[in-house]
Amino acid sequence: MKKVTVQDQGLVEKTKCHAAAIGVAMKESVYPLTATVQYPRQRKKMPDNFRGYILFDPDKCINCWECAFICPANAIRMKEAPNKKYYPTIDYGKCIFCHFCIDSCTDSALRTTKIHDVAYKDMDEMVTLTEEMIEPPEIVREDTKLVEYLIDDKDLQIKKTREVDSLFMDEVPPSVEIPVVSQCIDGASCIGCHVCEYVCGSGAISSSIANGVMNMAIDTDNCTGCGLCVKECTMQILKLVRK
Amino acid sequence: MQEVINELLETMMSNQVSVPVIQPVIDMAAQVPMVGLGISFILWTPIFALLICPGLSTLGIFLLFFPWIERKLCGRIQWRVGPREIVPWLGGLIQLLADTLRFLFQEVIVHKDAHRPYFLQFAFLSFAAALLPLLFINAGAVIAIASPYGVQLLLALVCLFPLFILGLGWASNSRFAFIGSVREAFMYFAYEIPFIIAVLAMVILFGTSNPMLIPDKWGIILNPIAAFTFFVGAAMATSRMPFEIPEADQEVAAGPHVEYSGIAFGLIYVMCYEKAYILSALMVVLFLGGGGGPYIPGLTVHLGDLMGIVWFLLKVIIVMTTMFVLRTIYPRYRLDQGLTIGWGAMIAISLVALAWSIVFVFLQQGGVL
Amino acid sequence: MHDADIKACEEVIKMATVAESKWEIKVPDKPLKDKLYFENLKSVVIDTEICSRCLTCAAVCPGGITVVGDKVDFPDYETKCLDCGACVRVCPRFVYEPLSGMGSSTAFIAGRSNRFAGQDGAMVTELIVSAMEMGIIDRGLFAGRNENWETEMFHVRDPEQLAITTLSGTKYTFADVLPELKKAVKFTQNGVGVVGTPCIVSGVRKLQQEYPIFREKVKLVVGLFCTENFHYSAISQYLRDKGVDFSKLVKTDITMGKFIATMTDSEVKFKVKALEEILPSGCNVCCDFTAVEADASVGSVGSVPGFSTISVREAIAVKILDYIKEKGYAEFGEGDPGQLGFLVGHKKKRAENLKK
Amino acid sequence: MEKEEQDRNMHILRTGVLSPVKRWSAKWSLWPCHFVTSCCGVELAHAFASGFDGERLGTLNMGISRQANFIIVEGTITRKMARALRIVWEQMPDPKFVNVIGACGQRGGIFWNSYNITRPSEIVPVDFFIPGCPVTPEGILRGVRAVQDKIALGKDETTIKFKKVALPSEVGQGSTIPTSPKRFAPTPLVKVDIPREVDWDFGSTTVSNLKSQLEGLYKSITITDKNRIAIKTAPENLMEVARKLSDNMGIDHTKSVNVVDVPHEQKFILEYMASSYSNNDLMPVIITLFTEIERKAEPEFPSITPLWDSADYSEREMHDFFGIKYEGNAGMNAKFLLAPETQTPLRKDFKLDEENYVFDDSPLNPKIDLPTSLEMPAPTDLYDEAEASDEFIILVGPHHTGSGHLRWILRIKGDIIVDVTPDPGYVHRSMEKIAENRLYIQNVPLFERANITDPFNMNLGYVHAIEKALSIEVPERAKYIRTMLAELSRIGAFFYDSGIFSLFTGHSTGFMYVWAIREMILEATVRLTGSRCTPSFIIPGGVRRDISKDVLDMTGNFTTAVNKRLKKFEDIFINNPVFIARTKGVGVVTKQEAIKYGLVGPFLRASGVDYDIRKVEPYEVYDKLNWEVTTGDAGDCLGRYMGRYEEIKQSLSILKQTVDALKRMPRGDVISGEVLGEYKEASEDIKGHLYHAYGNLVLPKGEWTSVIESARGTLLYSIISDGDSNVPYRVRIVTPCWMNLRGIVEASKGERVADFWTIYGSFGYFPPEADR
Repeated sequence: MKKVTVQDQGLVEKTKCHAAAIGVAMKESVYPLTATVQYPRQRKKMPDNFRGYILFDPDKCINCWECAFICPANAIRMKEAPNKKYYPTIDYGKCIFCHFCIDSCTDSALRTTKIHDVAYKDMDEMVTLTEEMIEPPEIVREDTKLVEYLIDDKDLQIKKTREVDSLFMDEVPPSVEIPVVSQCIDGASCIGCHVCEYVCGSGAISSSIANGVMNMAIDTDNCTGCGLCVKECTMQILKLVRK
Repeated sequence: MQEVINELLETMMSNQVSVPVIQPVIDMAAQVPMVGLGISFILWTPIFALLICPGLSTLGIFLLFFPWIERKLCGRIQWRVGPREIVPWLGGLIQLLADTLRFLFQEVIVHKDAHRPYFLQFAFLSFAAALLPLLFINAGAVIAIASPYGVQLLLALVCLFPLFILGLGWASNSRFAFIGSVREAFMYFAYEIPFIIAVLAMVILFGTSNPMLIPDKWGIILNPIAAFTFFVGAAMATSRMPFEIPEADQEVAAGPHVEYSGIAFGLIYVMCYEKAYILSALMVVLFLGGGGGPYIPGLTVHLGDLMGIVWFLLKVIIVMTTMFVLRTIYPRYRLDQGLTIGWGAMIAISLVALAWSIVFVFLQQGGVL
Repeated sequence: MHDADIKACEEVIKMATVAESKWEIKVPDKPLKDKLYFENLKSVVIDTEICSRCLTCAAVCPGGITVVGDKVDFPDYETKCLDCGACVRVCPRFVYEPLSGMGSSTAFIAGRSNRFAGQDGAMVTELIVSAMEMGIIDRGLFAGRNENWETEMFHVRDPEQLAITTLSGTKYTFADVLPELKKAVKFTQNGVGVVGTPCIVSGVRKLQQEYPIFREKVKLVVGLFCTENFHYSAISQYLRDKGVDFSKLVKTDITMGKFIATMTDSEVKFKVKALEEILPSGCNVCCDFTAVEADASVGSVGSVPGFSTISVREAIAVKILDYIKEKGYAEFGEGDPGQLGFLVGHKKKRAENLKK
Repeated sequence: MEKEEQDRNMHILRTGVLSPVKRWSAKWSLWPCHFVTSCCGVELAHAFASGFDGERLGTLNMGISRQANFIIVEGTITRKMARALRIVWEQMPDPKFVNVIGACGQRGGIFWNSYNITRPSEIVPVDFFIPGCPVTPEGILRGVRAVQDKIALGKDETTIKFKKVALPSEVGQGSTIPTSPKRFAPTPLVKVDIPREVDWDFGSTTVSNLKSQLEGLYKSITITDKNRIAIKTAPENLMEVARKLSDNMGIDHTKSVNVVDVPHEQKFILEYMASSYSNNDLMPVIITLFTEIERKAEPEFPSITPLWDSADYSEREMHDFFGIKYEGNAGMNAKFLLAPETQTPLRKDFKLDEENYVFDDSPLNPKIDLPTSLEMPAPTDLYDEAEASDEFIILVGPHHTGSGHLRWILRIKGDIIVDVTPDPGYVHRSMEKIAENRLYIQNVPLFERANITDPFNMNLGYVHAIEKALSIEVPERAKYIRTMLAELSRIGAFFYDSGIFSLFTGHSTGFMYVWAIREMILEATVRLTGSRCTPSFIIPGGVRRDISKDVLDMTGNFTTAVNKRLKKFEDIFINNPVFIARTKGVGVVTKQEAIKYGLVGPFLRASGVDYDIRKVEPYEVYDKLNWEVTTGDAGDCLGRYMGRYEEIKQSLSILKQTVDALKRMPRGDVISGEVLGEYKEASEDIKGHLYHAYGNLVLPKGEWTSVIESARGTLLYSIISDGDSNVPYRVRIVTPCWMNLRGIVEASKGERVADFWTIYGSFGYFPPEADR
């Protein structure tokens, strides 16, 4: 245990402290340790893992709805595309940039950018549709310099370079691949309601009726392991298993 | 009629501000009938003092640019930049112009509980009243009204300020303004006595209270204690840190100013700079050798009276800057601590300063010094 | 072998372990070939007024069969019905063979719980709680009621919850047991115990017969002796007309052919016969008094007041009763099958009479 | 109407001969008024402090609405604050502009279905909306630029342009809309004393001890977890039991007051979580004293405040939430946290809007009925009473340069404060209610928003409660990472409080200096996690991903790099004689008072109580590191501040130690396999599997209470789970600031008016954290 006591300052001590305070002010007025990033003209370099605006790649999307389900702010809503699939839309009037969606997106269909400084003139525009999330957007930029904060063991160093930073990462870091597929663990309990078939976005579940018997099948090659059928199955007889 | 004019002209011509370097230009202009008259009128020392320096024009320029200096310097000390983007290549020099114009065009709100006539009158009156002491300040050899009691008059006028601030607070009819005004009144009594004693000490030391006759000696060397008292007193009078008690932003929300908006606030806002300007000028006159400065070959001769003005202004800027930079160094005292300092330490120190002066004068007369 | 080859081999092995998942479902017959299954159900059961409102169909329906008013219905079945046939598969009355008698009863025991206080012997509570303690089940389904005496299902997961007064006591209105049973099956880890009237017990058995998941998860089925049950809207209106104030009502009971509604300050009594006018049509055809398919059936008939009669059928019930005996949770006596027989006969007779 | 109001402002600037001058001057002189409404205010401060220096643009933050011409609404506007916003807006002279920053102020952000928020755009005309949670300083400055362009050029445009790309149109197999992922158990089992087998000898002796002492007064005494004991009593015996605990065992304060509404069992469970500061053995033990009462409209229950004063404000809070009247508590006549019109929102029959996962024609956000009157009710007859006794009332806040986002009602006599009445709730965003409607994992970012100056600790506390419930052992590396992050955020929070403290004493340089240091901390945070203030990085079982070596180096460098700037800060602020004169001997809280009022954290330690949860009930790797608890005896403002300052030096040492340990450790698992289950491979980086692994997290039934030492003191999370649902049944959060509120009030009494701000500053009060 460490006890902190503060002694009274004597006159000499006080004078010293006054002098020290004035000294700091005088020194800083000559050689200041300025830490300012002059934003509209300069831009701070953000790391590649920065959580900014979100881009979307429909080719990679497996329609698992997980981004919408995990969004704590309900900012992501799924919209039906012309191809009958549901793709995410983001309402930046709600988005909290936690990127739980990106961390949930198994196939990296969602990816981050370094865009974070945007002003909207009204709230309706803040809803970003799927169509708008595919190509990198353009933002108003006035910066000519890139500022990087570097911390060495002595002090904060501010490195300024005359370059315009790209706000988009070329590569999307892949996630660990954990192949899972849906399987029926208790076919006898199936009521044959087709809910799994209907909810499946990849068409991996098929059914056919012959001779008073319905044949259901999950095509493990097509199954993306999204887990929607498992979630929706009213009898809870589907399960995700490791491939 | 003609005689009167001639006499007036003569008086004017005999008391012109002399600037040798532009004398040929003035002489040339004097040939043109009306222009010549106008130029000599402006160069007439009292008018020059009133309108140009240390009077209105200088004050105006100060008000426009001094806050910029202050903000830039404070910004620098605080590891940032200060106003800049308005004209990046000039470092945002005209920032205050934008602020002033903005206040000018901003709505002036008089809320319904305020005493409307006084609410507005005090704002303008206080601005006007703050100009009066300028008449008795000399910038080098330039003064509007040279009076044997100049310093006393100046003090008397400076002491009017708090009354207007009280008025502002009263007319605002707001709780914070009320507390701010009361604090101002308390502080007023606390700093006024040591402040006056410090000035008196200098008057005794110099043996005159006519600013024009105060020698170019550096009072700060002759009586540093008085200088210190004066400086602290001035900081208290202008509500500078650590004595920014009446206007404490975080406590009483700028106190008397809390209800003012638009240009009315603009006037009050600049009043504090006016006050600081006047007190700094007085400090320069009493302690920093007024318009005196080292002889610079070439310049001193050519600039004539202007050289005094330049030195004077330079010193004023330094004193004012010091006064304003205090806010980056100190937090704020509490009201009772401010009062204790005023009534206790400050009076004691000021009395020491007075004694110092008296001893000094005795010693001087005794021929010891 | 190179690493890559090993990897490839592993891949192959992995692929082999997860074969394509295939399964078959028996598609039930449709009497009306061109119609949806629900329309079949509707024409065979609902419209013929033999529906007992056990809601087994609602329990399995993925689309949304529900109760509208007093009737089982599916308002927008034309768009929502998935035509899976589950409803006709599970409906106990789609192919109705009325049950009667005592079932496979091995013993008739009268019992009174020492731990719980109930309308009679509180043996239903005791059975379920003991099963919970034994770890056979982790939750029991009870019908509770709200302040208006409307039934509300309650998942009892802790014996302490049975202190809730609204859970004990007989309710003479239908409860949505089976839809809740399905939820319970979803949530349960060990198993579920369910309490219900004969029709509900039939529903449970039908579900268990059709779907293994219910066989696996529903471990204990306690039946209740039942002469009749009423639609809430009908009986509440009837009782109100008789001057029953629901805010003061404490318990309802049928003893000796009389319906007794006990309130805090008074009592309303009338002949049960009088209730026949509001008897639901589904109860008219039912002959099952003792819930013959249940693991054990419990009721007040057949034992002295303060005791409940338990008609024991399955091994699991015996096991639980042994446990109760061992722990001394209840006092036991002899049940009187004779009284029961009378009521069984009475119910059968009533059904036959009404059939005519 | 609002459109007209907005047009009016532009109209003033557009008309007249001097229009260009007007526009030019207005453009370069946008003075935002301090409308600090919630956590975005932190980033606003960063935008205007040394890191980004908004003053460059001519925007000078102004405390007084009359002189400002620009409001930057910083996030949530609660029902209470809505009135303040409108009043402040009306007080400002024309022409004036409004920017709304942060998702809360737009469609509600994470609080979109809260019962206590409103939307600023429905209250005042808004010029620009800046998304973010919180907005980055760049975003704030971008908003200023947008307003400038709007004024000068009439360019009223959104600054982002999206390119529309046609979506694939070859029709594949359509799919139906899945149901909500949330699973609510029917008639859930709500029981707070589920026994658990733990290896805890002291517990069993304590329980038998308790049993003998409380003979006949208790219904059951259960060990629910290590260091947690639940005592069930009959309602009439609760007070007696509490008295016995207090007299015989030295249980001297409550950590939390909780109520659980169980409508299907027609009961309320009333809980008091009590513990001891005076009995060393019992320090880590939390005794949950609870009883059940009948559920009705306004049940009455005797208040425990005569015995444990620390329960006072929490009881008032429960009165707001559940309508339970604690007889004997002085605050039962009015609402404390909530707006007067809100009725018992935490009862289960008060439903919040459900999520809609499909983009359809339905409105994007629920409709909110705005408060109708602009009146901000002060306690009635307060003014008359004060006048009669020759006193003066000043209302500080909610919009005041030195108030933060709550209102203080100061009763002063001359320059002396007679009484202080706090009026909190101006940032009450109903986290506890919202949490009952969200998946466990979704609550991680939610609770973090309580205090974005100390986000990692906020995260850690909640995650701890979950890990306790699931008995998860966290991988070693993750533990070190978490400790590192927690200390980083403790340091950040200290500097935040220092900055606010220096502002409150009128020292803007101190503020700027520590904000520059904070900028370094945030730079480290953003590199570590990707977000400046709201990382949501700690998840049940570990952290979201492993940390790379160069970022670790940077964090390690910070511990020494900070010294240079810290020295200057020390010289200009901490050792400044004026500062010491202002704080020494001011606002003294004695040891007895501190215990009585239930102070927590460094503020408790400053009064001489040696209580730090990191030592008392060590978590993460604190017991493996070399550090000391700092205490003090003075109990005054300076003592509190210096105590924390010393503590930060310890924190820097801990930070260094953890960084060194992490550098030595090989990269590896950072998420426990127990929680990942099938997805074990994701244990180094959760990317791609967050929902799979956590979406269906269900806690075992019972109450799970975790306490940790956050930057400002004891942070308590108590999760009640029914064991079936994948959402919590009830979550109780007691934040240190909420507990310290009482300390501010009591320390201020009898001090001078100006001291109020010193005391306020010295307590490091962060209203969003207190109001939750």
